[in-house]
Amino acid sequence: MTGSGPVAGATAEVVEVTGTGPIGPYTLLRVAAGGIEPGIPGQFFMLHPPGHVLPRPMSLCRVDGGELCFLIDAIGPGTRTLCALKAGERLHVLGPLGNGFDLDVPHPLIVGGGIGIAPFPYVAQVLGGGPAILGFRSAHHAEAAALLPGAEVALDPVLVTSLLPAEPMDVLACGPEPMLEAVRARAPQAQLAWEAPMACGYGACYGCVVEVDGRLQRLCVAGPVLRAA
Amino acid sequence: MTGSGPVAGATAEVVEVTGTGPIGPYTLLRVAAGGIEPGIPGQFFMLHPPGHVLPRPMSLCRVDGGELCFLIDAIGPGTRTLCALKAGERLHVLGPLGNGFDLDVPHPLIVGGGIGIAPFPYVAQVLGGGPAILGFRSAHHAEAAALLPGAEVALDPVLVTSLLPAEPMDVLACGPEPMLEAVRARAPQAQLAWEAPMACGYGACYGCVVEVDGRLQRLCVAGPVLRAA
Amino acid sequence: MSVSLLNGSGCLDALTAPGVAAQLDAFVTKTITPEPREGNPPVRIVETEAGMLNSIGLQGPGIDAFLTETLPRLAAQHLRVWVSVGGFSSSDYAGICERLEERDDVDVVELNLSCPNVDEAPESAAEIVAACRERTKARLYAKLSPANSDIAESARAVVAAGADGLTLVNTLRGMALDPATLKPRLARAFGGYSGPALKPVALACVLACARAVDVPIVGLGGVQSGQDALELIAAGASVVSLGTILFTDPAAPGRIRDELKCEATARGYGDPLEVRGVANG
Amino acid sequence: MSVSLLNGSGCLDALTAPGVAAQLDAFVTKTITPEPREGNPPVRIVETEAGMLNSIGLQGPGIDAFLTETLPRLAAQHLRVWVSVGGFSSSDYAGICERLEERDDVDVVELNLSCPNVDEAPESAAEIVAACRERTKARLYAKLSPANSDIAESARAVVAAGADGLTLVNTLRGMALDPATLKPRLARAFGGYSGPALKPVALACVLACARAVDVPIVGLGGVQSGQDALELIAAGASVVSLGTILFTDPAAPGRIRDELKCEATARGYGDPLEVRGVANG
Ligand SMILES: Cc1cc2nc3c(=O)[nH]c(=O)nc-3n(C[C@H](O)[C@H](O)[C@H](O)COP(=O)(O)OP(=O)(O)OC[C@H]3O[C@@H](n4cnc5c(N)ncnc54)[C@H](O)[C@@H]3O)c2cc1C
Ligand SMILES: Cc1cc2nc3c(=O)[nH]c(=O)nc-3n(C[C@H](O)[C@H](O)[C@H](O)COP(=O)(O)OP(=O)(O)OC[C@H]3O[C@@H](n4cnc5c(N)ncnc54)[C@H](O)[C@@H]3O)c2cc1C
Ligand SMILES: Cc1cc2nc3c(=O)[nH]c(=O)nc-3n(C[C@H](O)[C@H](O)[C@H](O)COP(=O)(O)O)c2cc1C
Ligand SMILES: Cc1cc2nc3c(=O)[nH]c(=O)nc-3n(C[C@H](O)[C@H](O)[C@H](O)COP(=O)(O)O)c2cc1C
Ligand code: FES
Ligand code: FES
Repeated sequence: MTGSGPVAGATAEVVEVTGTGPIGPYTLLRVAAGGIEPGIPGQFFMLHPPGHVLPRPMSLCRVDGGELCFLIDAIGPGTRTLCALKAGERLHVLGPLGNGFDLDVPHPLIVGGGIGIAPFPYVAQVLGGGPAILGFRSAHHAEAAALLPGAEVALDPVLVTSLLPAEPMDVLACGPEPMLEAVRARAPQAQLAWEAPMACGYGACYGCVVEVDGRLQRLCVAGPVLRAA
Repeated sequence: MTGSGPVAGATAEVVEVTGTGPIGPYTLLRVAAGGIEPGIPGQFFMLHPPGHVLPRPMSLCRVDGGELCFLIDAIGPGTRTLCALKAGERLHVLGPLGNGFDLDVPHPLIVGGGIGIAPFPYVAQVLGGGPAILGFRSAHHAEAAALLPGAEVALDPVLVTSLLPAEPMDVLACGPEPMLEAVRARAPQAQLAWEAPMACGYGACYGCVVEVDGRLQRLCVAGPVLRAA
Repeated sequence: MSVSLLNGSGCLDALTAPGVAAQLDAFVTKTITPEPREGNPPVRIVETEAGMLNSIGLQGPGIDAFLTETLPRLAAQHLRVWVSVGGFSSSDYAGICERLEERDDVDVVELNLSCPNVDEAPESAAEIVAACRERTKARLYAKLSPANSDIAESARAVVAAGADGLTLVNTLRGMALDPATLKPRLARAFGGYSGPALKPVALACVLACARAVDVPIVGLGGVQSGQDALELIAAGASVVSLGTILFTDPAAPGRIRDELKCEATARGYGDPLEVRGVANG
Repeated sequence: MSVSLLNGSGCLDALTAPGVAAQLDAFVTKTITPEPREGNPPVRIVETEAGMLNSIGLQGPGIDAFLTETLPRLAAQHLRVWVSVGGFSSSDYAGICERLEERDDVDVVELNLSCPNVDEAPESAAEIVAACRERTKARLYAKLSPANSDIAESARAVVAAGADGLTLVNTLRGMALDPATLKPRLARAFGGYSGPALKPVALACVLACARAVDVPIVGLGGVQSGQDALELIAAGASVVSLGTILFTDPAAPGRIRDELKCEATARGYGDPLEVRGVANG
């Protein structure tokens, strides 16, 4: 769970923006990496939707020969602008930021819910595979599981936590807050990737605070990956 | 010099936006007329550059089978946005507005300076030709004279007023303020098309006032075409 | 009775654009002053990134010509008329109120207590309201400026002084420079800042005042869509006014009335007015 | 000496982003209060059309921990430090000023007289400045709110009370609603409105104050480019601060310093500072 370094920004060119075909309602935004380091899985980047005042935090989803790929759920104005980018357009990218997953663990188990799948293709790239459990709201959403071949998939109302194995594993989890809370209750050693609205992503604004150890701390500096207990 | 009617707006589709080729530094924006009336030459339309707060006043330059054409000089953010529109994009068009030229005159003579040529191709369409004198800053700008075949052209430092014939004519003039003042001095019966920054174009904002008969009057309602004396 | 849509004072002339005024539930006049005014010299308007600046400076015919010429013509258009009143002292305001008192063709008197383009009256907003209240039984709305460190306190003061309603908000003071010369673009340098940029400020003022006083609130500031109008209602307005949007879209009143209805229905409300105050609490 | 570039208070943490702070001519701390503060509950930030709202609520360590922990670490980074001071009464402000008086590693004390996210001190800005002036010989800058019906008058009052400079402007109060639920997006409903939408307001405040008083002015509000910075200087600022832009572009100080130089040169000025006051007159 390390990774903090100097705050590095770059303007990157969009290589391709895929439609909703094989990955459910999500969009894969692929940008030319240029000199941008991919960082540690679980770290994030601030992507600036052109015309917006603030950038948006996004996990790095996958690294493909010179490209950084982001999996985006278009839920509001900023993500809609990002998903509407066209090949050849440019956007400002800041990162990698924050603290990623500690992958130096004996029995890694990926647990993702919905768009929480985003950081795991890159995790799997670095780990060279490994078991994964993914939960989705619908079969349409579950198409995104194609990004993580071999993953076990739970569809609502089945919860991912009901698929957690009995033996203790080193859970790496990302997903909606109720899922992370449920995982935390089951696996106190889990590493959980949280979300919070962020303005800067590098500790400047104090906008992204969450309660950690009884104090309001900046998630972008203390996280986004935190130990469950 | 009539034309006021109900304030009619419509969303129109861009047919084509020509480059700077044969018309100097200007751009010809062609939009599908749909149900929009072309109005009387010298009347104007408010074109709304997408993303801007206010529309911009533009003379109708030419009517080509189902298309309204505007000749635009990209001098600031609004005109730049209009000139950057692409075929198929849509913009809001309001008009025709204001009072145009009274073309029911015995000896019409068109006098235009720079982008002040804009209303005259439509004037010539309605008149079926007629003499014209145009002044331009440079040979490059003067390429726009192609829009008014047969026009006599003066290049800086020659002034259009120096080409005015000795016999009295019914001058219809549009151009920069110093040119209009010079024309006014020479031809008290001239009809002059003035400019002023406008927010609404239909009398709502009182932003476009100019001094007419010693009082500040709204150019969009009292003009833009005014008698010289 | 549903949400009424008006125009912001100074953003529509019903006499030159009767078709636009006819879409409104009531027409608000440009601010009327005791004497005729030429207003400020041009340039009077300039666009900014998400708004515009105006420095019209209350150009108008003065109360005499307004009563003899303008008001009868408005009445002939069968418009409900709100008269916006301005001045340079509380007796200016009160004097106009007294003149309007004789008329039964005036629905509401809106006191413009906050024009950023003219020197302000030296009295406080509440003093002006109190002076007017003494001279008229008409419904009095106080139009407040958002350039106020505690607008809720001002709202309490004007209501205590007799205001029957509030109009929130007028423009903020702003300036724009010519990018090349770095000189002010407006002849008078300063102008009133309106349009989309004002919306978050208007929403905050409406909610703060709705919590502080129990009178009807006319919400305005940056409304461009039915969604924007609905948000002002959720913050506490029961009437919505359209200003800058009328300049790009004179069909806005009809469009926004339709959108407002759709937005309310989409959220399960029978009428937009049911949304009133939803943001509070 | 050319134009100095600073950060707006609360828009940068030099300890987590030393590389950003190193681009600045001086670093302005987040506002320090007498006691440690947790700040407001999240959600604390939301984007609007041409700006953002924040309701951080002065989260910070309090003056004791600031002096023992933060300030020495800032000094180790060789930063010139401006300390922003806040409180809930003039004695809060004056008490912090007195504590800072002992330190020679503080360049300027900036009095935040205008945070829209906490209850205000009941005293006027000038009373607070006067109380601080009694307790410190440090350079005192008064940071004023644009939510003021006559900012030039406030400027005169704080300068008369002993302020050595002005910082213009702090945020306006704004609100944003969730489009679906119509509830406030910020946990505390109201937030400080910053970013491009604030620029015309900041320009007007700087020009109005530059005409009223003869002290250095730090201009801030919506600066995104060298052009924006140059406009604030033309209006009367001699120092420019960067706030919201730092969130999208942490390289902004270097970029804007370069752009500022180019923009000035393109207009025939040897140095951006020569532009100071060009908009006035
Ligand atoms: C470290 C980190 C990594 C992330 N990685 C991804 C990713 O890989 N793919 C992806 O699609 N999304 C990711 N997100 C979430 C993404 O940043 C938000 O969905 C986005 O900022 C929303 O912006 P918007 O303008 O589209 O919607 P907004 O209008 O900002 O928000 C729409 C709704 O979502 C809520 N919301 C906004 N931002 C957040 C947030 N950060 N957390 C929780 N709720 C929020 C708002 O309150 C609102 O109700 C990540 C967030 C963080 C903090
Ligand atoms: C009735 C009428 C008809 C017009 N017809 C045409 C036309 O056919 N083709 C064309 O190219 N232009 C025409 N114009 C001028 C055009 O409206 C302006 O050039 C345009 O509004 C500028 O907008 P902008 O955002 O590009 O520049 P801005 O940033 O608004 O302005 C750039 C510079 O031009 C000045 N300016 C802006 N608007 C005007 C104006 N209306 N009059 C004088 N100076 C102004 C500004 O003060 C500034 O110095 C017409 C204007 C009027 C009033
Ligand atoms: C051109 C113009 C003129 C205005 N004139 C007046 C006026 O005379 N009296 C008044 O009370 N408000 C006046 N206003 C303020 C508007 O009524 C309204 O309060 C403000 O524009 C905010 O609304 P908006 O953002 O929808 O434009 C004027 C606004 C504009 C843009
Ligand atoms: C997240 C955030 C936190 C802020 N905190 C403070 C603060 O603690 N003290 C202060 O004086 N101003 C604070 N401000 C105001 C800024 O210093 C600045 O005055 C304002 O944002 C306008 O500048 P901008 O438009 O460039 O952001 C804060 C602004 C933001 C966006
Ligand atoms: S997002 Fe700004 S401090 Fe975390
Ligand atoms: S442009 Fe609005 S009144 Fe003429």
